[in-house]
Amino acid sequence: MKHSFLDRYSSLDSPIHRLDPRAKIVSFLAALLIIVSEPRGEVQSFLFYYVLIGALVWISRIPVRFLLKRCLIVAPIVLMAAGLMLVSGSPIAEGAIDHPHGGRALLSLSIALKAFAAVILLTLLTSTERFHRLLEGMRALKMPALLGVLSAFMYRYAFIISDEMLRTSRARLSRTPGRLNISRFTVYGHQAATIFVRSWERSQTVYNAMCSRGFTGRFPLRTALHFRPVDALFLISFTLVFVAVRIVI
Amino acid sequence: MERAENSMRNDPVRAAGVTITDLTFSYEEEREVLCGVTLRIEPGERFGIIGPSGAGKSTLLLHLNGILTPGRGTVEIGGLPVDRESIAEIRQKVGLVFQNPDDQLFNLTVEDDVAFGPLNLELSSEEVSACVEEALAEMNLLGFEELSSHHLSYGERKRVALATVLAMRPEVVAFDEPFSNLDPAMVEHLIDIIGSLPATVIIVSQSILPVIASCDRLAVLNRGRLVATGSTREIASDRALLRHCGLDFHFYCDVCHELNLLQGGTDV
Amino acid sequence: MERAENSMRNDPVRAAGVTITDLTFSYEEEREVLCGVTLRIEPGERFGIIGPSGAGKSTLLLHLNGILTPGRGTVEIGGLPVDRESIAEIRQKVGLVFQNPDDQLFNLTVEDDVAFGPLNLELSSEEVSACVEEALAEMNLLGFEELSSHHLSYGERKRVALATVLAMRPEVVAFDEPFSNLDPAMVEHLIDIIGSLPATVIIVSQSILPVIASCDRLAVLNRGRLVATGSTREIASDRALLRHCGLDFHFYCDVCHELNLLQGGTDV
Amino acid sequence: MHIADGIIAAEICLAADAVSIGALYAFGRKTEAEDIAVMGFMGAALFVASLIHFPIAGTSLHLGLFGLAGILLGIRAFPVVFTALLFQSLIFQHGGLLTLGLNAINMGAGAMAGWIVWKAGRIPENIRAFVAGFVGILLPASLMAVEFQLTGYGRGAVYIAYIYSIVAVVEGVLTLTIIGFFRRVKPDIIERSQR
Ligand SMILES: Nc1ncnc2c1ncn2[C@@H]1O[C@H](COP(=O)(O)OP(=O)(O)OP(=O)(O)O)[C@@H](O)[C@H]1O
Ligand SMILES: Nc1ncnc2c1ncn2[C@@H]1O[C@H](COP(=O)(O)OP(=O)(O)OP(=O)(O)O)[C@@H](O)[C@H]1O
Ligand SMILES: [Mg+2]
Ligand SMILES: [Mg+2]
Repeated sequence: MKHSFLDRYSSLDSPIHRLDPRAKIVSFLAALLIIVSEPRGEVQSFLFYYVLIGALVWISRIPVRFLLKRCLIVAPIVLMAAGLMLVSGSPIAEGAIDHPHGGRALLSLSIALKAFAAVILLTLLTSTERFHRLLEGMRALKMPALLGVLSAFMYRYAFIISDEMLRTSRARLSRTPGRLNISRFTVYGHQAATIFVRSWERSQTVYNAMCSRGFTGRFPLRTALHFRPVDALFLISFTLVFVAVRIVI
Repeated sequence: MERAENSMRNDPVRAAGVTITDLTFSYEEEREVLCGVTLRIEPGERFGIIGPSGAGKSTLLLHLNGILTPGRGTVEIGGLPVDRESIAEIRQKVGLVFQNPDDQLFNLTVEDDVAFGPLNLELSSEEVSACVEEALAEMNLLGFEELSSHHLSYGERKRVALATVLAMRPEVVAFDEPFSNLDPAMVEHLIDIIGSLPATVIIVSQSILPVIASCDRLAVLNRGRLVATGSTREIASDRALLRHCGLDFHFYCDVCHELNLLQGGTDV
Repeated sequence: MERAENSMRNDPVRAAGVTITDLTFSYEEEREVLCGVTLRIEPGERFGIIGPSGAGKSTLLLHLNGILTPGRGTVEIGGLPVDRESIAEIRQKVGLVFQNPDDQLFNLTVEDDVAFGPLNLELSSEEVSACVEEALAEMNLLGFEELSSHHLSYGERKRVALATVLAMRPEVVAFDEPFSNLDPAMVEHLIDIIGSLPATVIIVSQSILPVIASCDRLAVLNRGRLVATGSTREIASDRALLRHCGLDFHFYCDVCHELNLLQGGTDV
Repeated sequence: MHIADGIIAAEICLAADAVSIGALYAFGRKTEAEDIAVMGFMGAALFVASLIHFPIAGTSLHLGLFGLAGILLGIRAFPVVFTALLFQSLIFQHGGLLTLGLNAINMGAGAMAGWIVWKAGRIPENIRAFVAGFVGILLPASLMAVEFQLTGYGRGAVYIAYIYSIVAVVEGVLTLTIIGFFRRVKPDIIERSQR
């Protein structure tokens, strides 16, 4: 795993990138909530939502291809849900009973639209901000402290594990001419366990190394967050537009 | 450590040559890590590649058994080009000892790890045991069979890593920094082993003295380019070249001289 | 690489002594890895611990800042015993450079990694930048700031690991195999740096020549026991002792001699 | 396994969020500094495991390791699962942000079940490890099926659980191997977990 894989486009520069992470977190979360709480079977308003999100994408200069790839990740579960709805769904939970014919089709469509809109919003959030600044923003927004520290560790340890995976597979490949004999599949188990144990050990030594460099439980940040009027303006106007669409349409 | 008659050493020499032509590679788009490396290593030769840290030495080695794919250029082992089709045969021919032993060990015990390669070669179980025991003995590791590599010191793991590759009896053995983290006695022993392997040996290292002691020819890699190739004598005495590449080792000699004086100039 | 005036070097010497008393430790019940090690290192001294692979050198170092807890015996840093209560203070005083750089690096970019320690010391952001830049310059790493430490060559990672500890300006710096995987120019430079650190320096290594060049006193560790302590001259010229512990480095000297002859015996 | 935003009714999601944030505070309160490293590691392991997909029965399934998390961390597995999910939803769009609480409850339940199985004395360690891994993934899948039904997806959802029982076997074996490896290489980890 490349480190750039996680926040690959966070080093681009755009008005969105320059916003304070707190402004982005709150406004994107609000938009997410508004979109997801759209009644089932409602599809017209999504035209507007997608236009709004599209504008954001355009301003942020995040490549569309990249966003589409991210949508592919959730595609299986979304398609499964949409498919289930089409085949065996019953609109018991909410409205949409007034679509007797297109009912189920509209229901599936609205589920897919919601899910993909949510994915694009979240991807935008994470690819327009460096990950540790995002965490800092969440902490400033009173996210439980444990969550912040855990995330920071997790982020680092994830590299350690994937590093270990890359190395052991190189080693296995180098000494495996041809395909691994099926009767020796336990090798995979041992390899997995080795990766686990070794990255466990490495995570412990890394933690020790951190302690020996004065770590006390809080990750230091080099540049402090700075909430400007522009951020407030973005937060308010962005949220209002979404609320307006939700109410009016 | 001395073992007089040794089957690996008495094998007929099965060594393959290595030809690298115009090899170019970059991990990321901007930075070329290897630029147009062309090199010919004869069968049975002991060939050293020296270069400063970050020169691209490890990257070059990873091309020898197709773990990395060249951006441009080709690598041939014994006339066989390294590519998708030939990969199985290539990996049988080429044994790679990684720079970091932890990259190499992934089985439960030392014995499993050493046996992993030979088992993949579909040898009979006696042959496998023989290979394993021989490799362990070579590396002075008898008695470690049942230990887990997680419980060994770094230098011990390094020796296990060497054993895992020797046990496969490859035609080309490529060592990445074999001498680091070993004690002097082990370094000397390893130089002996390298001298007697019935294979082509490629050594990549920054520990210049042991490389000089073990190689017939040297190449100097600097920032991804081959800046010189020649006999060990030629390269080792070209002090200007070495200094230019940050490889000037004369300072080690100074330390030795000083000590020899201390001892009243003992015989050399 | 030469930097004339350098704030780290001009700091007043803040160095603490180290006292190890009857240190005994074992990872598993049966095998004692350290047996009754007693050692006193003076403030500001450059102290080398040499020993063959598996002697227990790394294990010893891990006791210096409380990563391992002694089975028996005590460790004191500047008079302060290493235990649960004092651990935070100890860790500020003692900087440990691990044998394997991968044990040490965990931030995404080289700069973040080096800045981590100074930031934890709650220095102002200018001071942090100054520390970081200085440490990177020392290790010849300028230009690497934005790279990911996972994408560097082993020697480069090693240098980053060294820089992370140097940036913290500890009172005791303990290096585990600092010279391995570095090119000769870097080794020479590191010896210079070690010579000018305003701290007590402990070096654990099997690369005997650089240790000799950088230490005032040496101790020899063999199978967990301290078999000798003395001035560098004394230990380095006791060939019988060194040979007994697998540390006889004269073979390096032979290589040098041979080369010097080749060059027509250049000046030393 | 990871439910995306917009699939389950918003009310259910919000209720689950409230519950799981409460649980986060309750279970996470007593963590000590040293535990954090282990928890962070386990979270990273969950996170990486969920990236290892393998195709079965037309969909692509992935590992969970929830049983293992339960074995090694006990009750503290919940904050870890929660954080790992937050991560996945933010970085890989695996699951969603509003469904975070729901997903955390599902998978946290798996971890708890694994822990309970592991604690059941007398039974040989290998069997306990296998079963812990097995229920660790099957329980979340079953809970997910129930939630789908509640939202009105009909009976089709039950098949989710069937499909996941295949993964559950793989998980069981993997958990068993890792625990066996630990027993051999780092027994202190296992001893710690049995306290
Ligand atoms: N985690 C561990 N569990 C059990 N035994 C260990 C562990 N780590 C090291 N050992 C054993 O302790 C002994 C000393 O190990 P240590 O790493 O201190 O050696 P070292 O002197 O640093 O050697 P090297 O120069 O090879 O790094 C070795 O025999 C090793 O097998
Ligand atoms: N995975 C990677 N991604 C990006 N760049 C890399 C990666 N691995 C190495 N590099 C870069 O490629 C260059 C060559 O690396 P390589 O590991 O081949 O050097 P080396 O000669 O083996 O050095 P050393 O002696 O320090 O091991 C270095 O500048 C390094 O920063
Ligand atoms: Mg290298
Ligand atoms: Mg060591």
